[in-house]
Amino acid sequence: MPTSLMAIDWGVIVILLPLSGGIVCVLWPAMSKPAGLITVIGVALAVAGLGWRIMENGAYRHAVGGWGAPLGIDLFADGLSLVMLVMTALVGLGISFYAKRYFSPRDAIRFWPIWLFLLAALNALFLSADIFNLYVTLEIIGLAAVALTALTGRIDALGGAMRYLLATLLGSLAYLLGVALLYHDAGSVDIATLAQRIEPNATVWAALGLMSTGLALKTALFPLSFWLPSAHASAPVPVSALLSALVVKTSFYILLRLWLEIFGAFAEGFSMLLGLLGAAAILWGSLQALRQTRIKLLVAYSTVAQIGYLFLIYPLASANNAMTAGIAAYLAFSHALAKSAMFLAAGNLMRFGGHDRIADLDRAVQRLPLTVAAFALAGVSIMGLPPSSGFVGKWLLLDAAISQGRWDLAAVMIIGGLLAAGYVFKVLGYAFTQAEAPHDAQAVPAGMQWAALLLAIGAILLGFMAPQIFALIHPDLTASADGAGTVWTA
Amino acid sequence: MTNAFLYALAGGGLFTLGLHALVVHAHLLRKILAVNIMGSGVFLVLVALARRSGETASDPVPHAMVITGIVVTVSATALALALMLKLAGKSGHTVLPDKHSD
Amino acid sequence: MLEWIFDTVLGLSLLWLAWRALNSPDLFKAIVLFISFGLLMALIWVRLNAPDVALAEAAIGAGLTGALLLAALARLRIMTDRNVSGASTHLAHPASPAQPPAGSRFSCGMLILLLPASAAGISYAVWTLPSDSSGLSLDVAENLGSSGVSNPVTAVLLNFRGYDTMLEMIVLLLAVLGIWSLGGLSPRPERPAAAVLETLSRFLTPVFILAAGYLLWVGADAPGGAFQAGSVLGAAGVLLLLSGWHPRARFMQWPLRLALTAGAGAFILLGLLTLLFEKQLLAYPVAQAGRMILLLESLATVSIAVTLAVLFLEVSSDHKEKVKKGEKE
Amino acid sequence: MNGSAWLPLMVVGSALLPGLIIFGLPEEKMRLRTVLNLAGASAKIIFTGWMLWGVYHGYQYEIRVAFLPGLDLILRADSLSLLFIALSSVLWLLTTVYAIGYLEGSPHRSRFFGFFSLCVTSTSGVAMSGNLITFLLFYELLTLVTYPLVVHRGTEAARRAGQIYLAYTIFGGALLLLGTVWLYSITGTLEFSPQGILYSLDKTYYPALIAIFALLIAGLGVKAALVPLHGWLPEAMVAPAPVSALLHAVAVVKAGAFGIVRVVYDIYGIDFAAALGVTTPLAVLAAATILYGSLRALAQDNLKRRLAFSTVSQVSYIILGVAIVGPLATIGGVVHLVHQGLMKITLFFCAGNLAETLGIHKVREMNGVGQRMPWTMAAFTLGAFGMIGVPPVAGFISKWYLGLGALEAGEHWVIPVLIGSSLLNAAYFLPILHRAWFRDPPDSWPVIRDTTRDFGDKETAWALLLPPVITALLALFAGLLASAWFSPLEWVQLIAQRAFYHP
Repeated sequence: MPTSLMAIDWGVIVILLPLSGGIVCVLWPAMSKPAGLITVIGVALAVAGLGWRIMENGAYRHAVGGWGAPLGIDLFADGLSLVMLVMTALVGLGISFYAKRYFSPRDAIRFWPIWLFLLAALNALFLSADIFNLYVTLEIIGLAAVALTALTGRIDALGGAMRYLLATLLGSLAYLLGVALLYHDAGSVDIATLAQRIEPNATVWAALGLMSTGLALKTALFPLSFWLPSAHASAPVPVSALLSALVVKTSFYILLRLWLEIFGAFAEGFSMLLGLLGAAAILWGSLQALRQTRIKLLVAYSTVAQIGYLFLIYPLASANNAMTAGIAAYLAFSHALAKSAMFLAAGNLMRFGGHDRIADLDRAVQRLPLTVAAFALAGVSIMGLPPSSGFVGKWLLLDAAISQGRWDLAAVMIIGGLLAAGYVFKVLGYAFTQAEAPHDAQAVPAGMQWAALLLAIGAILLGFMAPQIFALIHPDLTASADGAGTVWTA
Repeated sequence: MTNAFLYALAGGGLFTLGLHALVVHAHLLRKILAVNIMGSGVFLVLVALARRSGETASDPVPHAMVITGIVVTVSATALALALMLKLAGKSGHTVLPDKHSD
Repeated sequence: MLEWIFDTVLGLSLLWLAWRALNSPDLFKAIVLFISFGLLMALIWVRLNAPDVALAEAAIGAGLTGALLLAALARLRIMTDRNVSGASTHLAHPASPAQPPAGSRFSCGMLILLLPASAAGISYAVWTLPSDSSGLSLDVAENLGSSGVSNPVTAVLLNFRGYDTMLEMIVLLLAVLGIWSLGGLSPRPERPAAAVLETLSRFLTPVFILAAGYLLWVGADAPGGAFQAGSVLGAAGVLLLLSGWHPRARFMQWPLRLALTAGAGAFILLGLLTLLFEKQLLAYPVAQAGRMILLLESLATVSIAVTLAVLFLEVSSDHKEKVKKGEKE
Repeated sequence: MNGSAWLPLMVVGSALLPGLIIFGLPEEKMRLRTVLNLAGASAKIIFTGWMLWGVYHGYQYEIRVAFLPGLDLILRADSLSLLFIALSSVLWLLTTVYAIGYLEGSPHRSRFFGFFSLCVTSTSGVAMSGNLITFLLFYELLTLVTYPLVVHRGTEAARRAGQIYLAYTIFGGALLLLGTVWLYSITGTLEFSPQGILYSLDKTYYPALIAIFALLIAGLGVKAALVPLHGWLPEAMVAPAPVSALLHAVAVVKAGAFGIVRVVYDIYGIDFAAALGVTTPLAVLAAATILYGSLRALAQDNLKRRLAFSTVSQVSYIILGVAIVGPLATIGGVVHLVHQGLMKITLFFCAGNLAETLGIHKVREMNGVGQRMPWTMAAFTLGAFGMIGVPPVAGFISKWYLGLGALEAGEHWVIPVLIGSSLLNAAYFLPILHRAWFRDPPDSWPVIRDTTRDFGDKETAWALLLPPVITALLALFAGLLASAWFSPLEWVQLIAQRAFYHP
């Protein structure tokens, strides 16, 4: 039996399955919810299949159409892609089960097809080895994310979605211009081919600048994060979670991939700039989060800050690419789990109280223990306190910073952690207080509470999985790719 | 050096003009126009550079990419216009609202 | 030398048109200028030996986008007329043309500083490219024989990079889903279509359908293909809609959904089949490649046409309620 | 020799498991909750006894799992960790009994006991950490799980006290983290080992090592309430009495003090630390804290606040003993870990009894309370005598060894500090005792806060009375029988012999 399962091309299934699910939802809206849930579960299983295959056979490569790069498009997955796919599958699963109870029937038939297409594009993006194909997946993700943001049709959501759409289009175009320049410089859009052919010259530098700027805009790296808070805070709760946990990670992943395989070798000064902006993001985002009086905005600004940590990778990147990729993937995974849990928990608190004012959260802790526990556990990870994945991620970054004598970055990380503690406990503190007059509270379905809690527990448990994650992103994995494999210099 | 370069430069110019307009104009319809023009600029760079060697048979790959890009752009434009109309209908404004009104 | 002058003039007028379109104080004028900009682009595509792109640009870039923009502007004007007394009377008229939104003034300032730099950088990057690259044209030419079609652009779109096109069908579908998920726009008062337009559309529709069929068929060997055919067919739909034709409510339900998803669905099905039989996503057996591509293109054409028409319908009209009913089923 | 690796895990699990189950229990399942609590506490005592026997006979208990590239999580029971574990197991059992009596009828008990158990879990983890990162992990966990206990009452005052508590401890945690990572980047290991891990390092690292020492001590000093990082402790007094008792006697402040012992002996190594010149500043800081805490305690009228400042002062005896180089001072300091725990928990139990039974919160309300609550006040008196250092109560033993150690090490300036502090202790405890025993009781006791409990003629509930009496007796016997083979002092001498001062 294992061999017959092994024969299935899970990498392709991971893309085709959610696409088919989306089509089914469009054709048969009444079946959206069951079809959506079955698809999401199926995708998680398929990712498991792909992971198993990668662990058995090494990196996965699939030449679409049988042409092979550079003429055709290759799908490619190594440990880094796999971690991202697993992240998407797990977080997607949690959010889907939350969404199952969250949306009204009217909104559900709107949500599910778009979410399934978004899921397909996320998977396609993490599996793509072609920078133009990446552009197409980015556009699907962008349009789907904007459509989902505007789902409620409220003014703030429409404004947030509009701002988001313009930002994401601008980002895509800058990226595409970079792709155009790279294609004409090296005659290919395949990452592995580009990695072999690219020599630093003016065109490559321009492409690097354009692509990085575009992707940084889509990832909401400070100061290009102006669009994020309004979009992430105004979207429906499961969508906010998707945006913060997964969507911003996609453009970050592309940048990381390009960096590891193409640009990293020569763009040191540029990496300092990215790190500087990351540090600024941590401080600015955390301070803004601390200032907020509404819970979703607080969580959204926290995302701005947490994205900053991701960009500290660049100045701290060592010669050991696998280590860099490992830390980046780990941080992204950790944040995805914690932030989705946090948004979902915030959503529960909002539904419970009927409002989103932090200072009026009283007694939530007694009435919604699971939700408050979810928020607290996610908060522990966001603050970077042990035992959690956030702590491990911060440890790895701090270790790198101190080993390289980057005391400025170390200080920023420490201060960022303190500020994060400030805004997390700002919420939790009020959750423990007793209401003067008990207000009417809405019941929150247990499914929504458990979805948040399980994701938060995931963020904690991931803290004990660092060796496994790092083993996945080991150079050996990529070395066995058939010749055309990518370059990890261990 | 061929005249295809001229068009590539014009493409860069369009990108910059569009970017300028996107930032400077508040009216959403203008912002949407700006994005379209930026897109045209990118497409022009992509196709014009394929002709820079001056041969008659040009590289079809960028052509295909641009067709893809045009379709993507019209989809995004339609969504953006619908959003703008909806926003205008609800808020009475065709500019982006302040980031968040507390 | 003459060519140089011609190209320089063309390029400069392109930039000038773009500038005017972006900065014209009147929005209607701006859109008209944008449409002429699109037509000039189409001309330049021809100049650059990219007839496929030219067709797509003319039909979609200038034509359909222009129609969408005009329709949106018309709706904005109607909204304005309705709230003449309200505070918000300037929906369709430009406020002061250069007024950055207060929130992002900082990033505005930064970008404006960076603009000249980025323009110079891009130009320099373009300028210093070696002029000897042939890109992938040799690879394409080499494999064209086994692609099933002889038009290289179609070969790239439907075969070599067919996967991109599959995802692109999803982009189109998403635009429709996204607009539907916004729910209804506020309704527009019914206006009878101009008689001239009606006659025109009755006469033109069959012509458009014929043209689309031709473009689809010829796409295998000559400029044309699914996107061009689809957009021409979509344009026919737009004309019909403009002339006051209403799709029947029954059509607005599952037949419409079927038409919208036909292209993407065909790609996915074919993808699954090829994965099953050829072990490779979208790897067509050489003997059947031509037929498969034609099948894909035909279904894609239907989807593209219907999608474009629906996009126009959604942006322009008051048929929202019907669509919503269909959705509620 | 490696004994069962599972014992350390079982010690941690014996608190963790009941805690997690209790979270899920509905409020009214009082009996099941009580059974779980007591079963966990008893199991922990049994496991601890087993390990005590094993370690005494030379076994080692260790379990490790991979955690980070190049770093393991290690739980290891050595003689020092067992000292702390034994203290915490005994006091956990007693505090549980006390808390069951104290919280009878009040809301949110499942939550309270859940976090209470987690608090003990992390204390056990702190005690058995085999390297600095494991220590850091449990140390921060302790911060997090004590927060809900501090804000348990849910009042605005509790919320604010909770924020202050967090501000201090999380800041301390950040310093500790920074110091730990820095240390790791230099050494590549964080494992506790008897001579420390730094003696082979090159001299060029010494300035960095001094800075790291400062960071680590500052980070740990927050929880150990070293001046000027002690500000959270008096504020945290809003918590219910069992929490104050546990926080002050066992969990939080002891974790800080214990961490300092580990850093000085097992990371730096006492000789290396002395050579580096960091022990004398630490000793001076400890001495200053001792005097400052006592001085502030003098001025407090609120009984719990007075005890809190007394804690500030007393915990620094441990640090003083650690910072004076020499086996005798070490013995005095480390044994005070236990002695102070026994005495201070007695005092807090008694303060809780006064508040719960008679509504007494202030020193000036204590007139004649000895007649109304003789057993409570007898226990209180024993505890207070111990604090002052009156023989034969345990506190005397600590101070005696500290004094001898200071003389042995030639640090003569310590003697006046010890004497001065004892006088101050007497100055803030004896007036209380005088009021309680020799003044006439008032006509009526203060109104009882929010409870409607009426004990009638009884002194108070059994569950409230028994724990302080037992701890008071333990404190007495720890001093009286200091030379018996089972006394804390004997065990500490074993530690000093085995771990710190090898022949």
